[in-house]
Amino acid sequence: MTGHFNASELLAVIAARQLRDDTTVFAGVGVPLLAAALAKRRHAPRLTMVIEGGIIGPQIAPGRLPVSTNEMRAGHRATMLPGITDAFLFAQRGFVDVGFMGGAQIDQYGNINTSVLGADYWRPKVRLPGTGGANDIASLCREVIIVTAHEKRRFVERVDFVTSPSWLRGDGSRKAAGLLFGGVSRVVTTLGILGFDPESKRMRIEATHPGVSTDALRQNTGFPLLEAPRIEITEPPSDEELEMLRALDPERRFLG
Amino acid sequence: MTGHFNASELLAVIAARQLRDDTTVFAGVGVPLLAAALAKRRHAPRLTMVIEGGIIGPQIAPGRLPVSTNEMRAGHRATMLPGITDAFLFAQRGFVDVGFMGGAQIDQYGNINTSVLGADYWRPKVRLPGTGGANDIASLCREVIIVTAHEKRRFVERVDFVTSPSWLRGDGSRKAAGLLFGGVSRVVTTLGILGFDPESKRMRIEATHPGVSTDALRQNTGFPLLEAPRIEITEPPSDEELEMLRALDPERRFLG
Amino acid sequence: MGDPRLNPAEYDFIAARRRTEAKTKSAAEKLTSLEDAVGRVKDGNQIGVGGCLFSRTPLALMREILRQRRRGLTLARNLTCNEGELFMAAGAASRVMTAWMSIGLPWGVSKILRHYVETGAVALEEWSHLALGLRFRAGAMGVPFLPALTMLGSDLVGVGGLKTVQDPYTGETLAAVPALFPDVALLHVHRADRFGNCQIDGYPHMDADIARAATTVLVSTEEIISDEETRRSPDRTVVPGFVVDALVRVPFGSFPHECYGLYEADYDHFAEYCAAIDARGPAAVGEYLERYVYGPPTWSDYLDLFGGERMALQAKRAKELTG
Amino acid sequence: MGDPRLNPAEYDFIAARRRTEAKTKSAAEKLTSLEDAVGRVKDGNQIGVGGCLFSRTPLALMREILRQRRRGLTLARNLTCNEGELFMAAGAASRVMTAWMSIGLPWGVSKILRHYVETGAVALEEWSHLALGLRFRAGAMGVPFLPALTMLGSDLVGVGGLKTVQDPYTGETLAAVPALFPDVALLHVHRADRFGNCQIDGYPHMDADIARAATTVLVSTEEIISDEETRRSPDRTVVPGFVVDALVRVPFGSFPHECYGLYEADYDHFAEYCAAIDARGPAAVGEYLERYVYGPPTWSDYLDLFGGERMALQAKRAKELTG
Repeated sequence: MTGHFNASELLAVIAARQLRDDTTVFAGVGVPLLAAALAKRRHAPRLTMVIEGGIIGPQIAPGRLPVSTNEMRAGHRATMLPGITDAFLFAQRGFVDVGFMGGAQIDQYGNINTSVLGADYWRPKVRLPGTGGANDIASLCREVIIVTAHEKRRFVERVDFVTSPSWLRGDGSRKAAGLLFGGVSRVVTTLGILGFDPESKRMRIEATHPGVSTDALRQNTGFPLLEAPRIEITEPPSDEELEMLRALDPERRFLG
Repeated sequence: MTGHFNASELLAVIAARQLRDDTTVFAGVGVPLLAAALAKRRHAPRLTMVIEGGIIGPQIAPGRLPVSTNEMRAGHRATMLPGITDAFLFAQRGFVDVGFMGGAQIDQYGNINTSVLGADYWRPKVRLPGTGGANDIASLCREVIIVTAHEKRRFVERVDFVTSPSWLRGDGSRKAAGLLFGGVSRVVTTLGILGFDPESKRMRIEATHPGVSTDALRQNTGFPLLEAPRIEITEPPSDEELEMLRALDPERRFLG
Repeated sequence: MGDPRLNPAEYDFIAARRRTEAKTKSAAEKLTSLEDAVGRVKDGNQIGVGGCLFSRTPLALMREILRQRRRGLTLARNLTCNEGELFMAAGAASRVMTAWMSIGLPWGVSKILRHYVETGAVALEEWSHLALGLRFRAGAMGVPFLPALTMLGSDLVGVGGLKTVQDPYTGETLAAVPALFPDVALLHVHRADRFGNCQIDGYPHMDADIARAATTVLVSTEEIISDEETRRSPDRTVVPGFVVDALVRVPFGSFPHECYGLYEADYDHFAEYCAAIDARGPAAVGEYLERYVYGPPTWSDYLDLFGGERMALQAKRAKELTG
Repeated sequence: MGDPRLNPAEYDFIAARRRTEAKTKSAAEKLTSLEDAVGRVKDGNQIGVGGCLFSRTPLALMREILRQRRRGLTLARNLTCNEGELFMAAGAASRVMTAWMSIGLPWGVSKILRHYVETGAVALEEWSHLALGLRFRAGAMGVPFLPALTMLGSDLVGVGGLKTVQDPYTGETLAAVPALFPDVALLHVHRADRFGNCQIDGYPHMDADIARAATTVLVSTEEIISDEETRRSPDRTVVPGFVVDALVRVPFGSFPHECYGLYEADYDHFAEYCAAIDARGPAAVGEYLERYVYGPPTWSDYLDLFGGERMALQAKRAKELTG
């Protein structure tokens, strides 16, 4: 990692690259939305963003980034405002190619916890805000990409509570639970890109960012990581990417 | 029956009287809609009409009566256009007090056939237009009132096909079929008003129009009619009622 | 229960979702010609038809299907008007799924409906109005059925093969209305931008559900608006561009049926059409097809048969009713 | 399955329908005062709250509930913002049904949420965003459940007592999301006529479903329009008058939350509010209640605490974003 960009910028740029043109993406506010907006401006002009506030096709106004999925800023210059329930139903019907989300706690099967820390749901050690639309995005999109800082306390062997299901306990348990579609394909972190072993559905290293060793990834992960047959090294963010990204958030509300 | 009004006018006036103020009515086009419009103008100003085309609160334009439930005339000066499915869902949720409908063939339990004559549905003797919204109105409104000419060929012991269910075969068979609400309360005809025995749910005479004998009713009915404990004689249409009604249909499109 | 006419492919939500997943869901331009748009319709397809009865019927698209001589189609539409008669008489539709078919009360029971159904040439599968609406809605939601309290107890249950479901909470038994995932949806809308974002005035009918339920979505529009105009009123958009496969600009694209606020249905035309059938029977529809469908090469030529004066009058009448 | 917190009365569609049947469904005038409207709310009621997070929150109605010192309420709202904190701190709500609660990302995890839930003073029943939306929609449709493909496999299943249902057609197992029939719905809308026909601009959120699902519906509106105006744009109406029990005109009725196109949320106010909590803990919410809720006798007095200048600025910002 060079000194020309910070962790949030790296995350946003690498995440943006995951999106293809002529697709739809369900994006949460913060870095996921920034990444989607960057992809649309840079290489995917025919990408359509869907936001859980019930918004389709917004054009985020630089300098007025939304802090919630349900405010005027999120729907700025949208092409459709179908309402919250219907926005998710588009995903349930198969119209959303990629779900783009963050996560507080993530386990080796890609399951996410944003609900409670501690063993007793009703009297938790720490009450977190909750799922919002994350559970639905994880359940319903064709493919889910998680975007998150890579910290040992986030990457835990077993989450205290499965808020948003990915591969559950591996071995077909997702499908057995009635989740017939989708699942997490990649986890884009500040250290690299993780994927899942096609059989066991356990997390594996697929790429590292420049200057990051696989050992560094392991040291920052609370469970053993598998390795893909070939581990790539990501291209660092280009000046063009960083310039476009920074123009979207001149107040550095999410880029820090 | 005096010579001052015809059968359609009689039907519309008597039907209109069945509607109370501060209620909602699901009305089909033709005489039911005319009757609802008359009630609203005359004694029920806070009545709300719902039309299956997905229309709430229209004010029918005199001289431009709709011939279908889905055209601009039906929605003239409406207060809401929720769409067809949602209009029926208001009824399913319990928001519609009265369903007002006609019928081709009606049996002693109030079941209606508007689908086929003959024994083989797929190769019928006569193919009729079908249910439209009648089945739903009969299934979902809090109470249903049928408005129809009284002819022996219409009032049959057993309909060839139950398009719109009322009491089915009596004796709780409606509820047993899963129809937990509603049912036909009255049948307003050109000869009188019919109701249903509370126990057997078979049709009975509740009122006759002036100058019509119960025998005349029986002679025009294809099955034995029971009698209510007390049989009323309806008030004939007043000049005021007739005047208001005729003003709604100056072209006499439905009044004949 | 389980009539053979209820085809499992109709409610197979998993296969339907896979088809939608495999589609390109792009914010690209969708504008094309009637010929090209309708080229996506295949023999044997099941077609969900937007609008209702003689309101916002996608007649320009349907006429082009007849001109391309498709066969073995199923038409699914809640209230079926004379467009259904044309498809029966042309031999294009072998099955019609509907709650009601005829033109309207003043014109009586359709003689064409009677002819083709009573002879067994066409299967008419009848569902209640709400049930068919819920079939499209279940499809739009991506689920195989929706619970409801309608159609139960009636003989319609056996026609379509309606099943029931037990509510796992209260134990009550409800109708389980099966989803319908049409191969193709045909819609006619008031306005759309070139990316396929569609807006409708007045009655929404079931167009939004039909579009989401279908695999392929073809839209004709009275007017093309700019991207800017869509973005000024996003709360008016009812079908998003990524759902639409092909878009065609067709002013008066429902005529002689109505388009809310723009033109009223041409009752006189219906009367002439019915008079011809009264006089010459089903053959009159064959003559009508020659004159209005196969004859005029373009939609504009077709409209010329009605004449500008009549269209202007119907436009004036629409303004009076909705202004 | 079957957690005791899932109360059978919530999804009892038969009882809910009987309550709606027993209601007067009139096209009468509905205009009244905040005090009178809110007088219909009883201790222990379950309340469906319109808008979402800090958008179109019915704050004027909710403030009046706090002023009338109701207790033991359940708030059901998809994303719960600081109005939920006020209800917790005032001792008005003992249960919150939601998918997410806090103000928004920049202000971090709600310390008030943490305080009341971690101590067990308030039960937070978490459903997924779509599942809670479908709970309201099932209620609006009058059915006890809706099938869905969400929430399955997660630990949320056990929290709310979600059950499954087998599709009678394909045999697949789906989530059966139970209906929610709130005792009371609270909505804030852009405009309504005096008969209660309501219109909303921009985001529809879930207000239309919540209103139809509830037994009693209380609405505040930015503006009262004429009957004529409703009838000029009937396709903009989302709640019909016969559903509404009481209507109150309250300009800026969501402030400091946003109302699409009319005023933006006051982020600075959120920052001040959070800074006070950071400094003085939950007691700061008690001070806030005194200053903003119990103190100012009318909504107009309440708005004076913000001042006309700030409101004008937020109105200008809204125009810029949506104009």
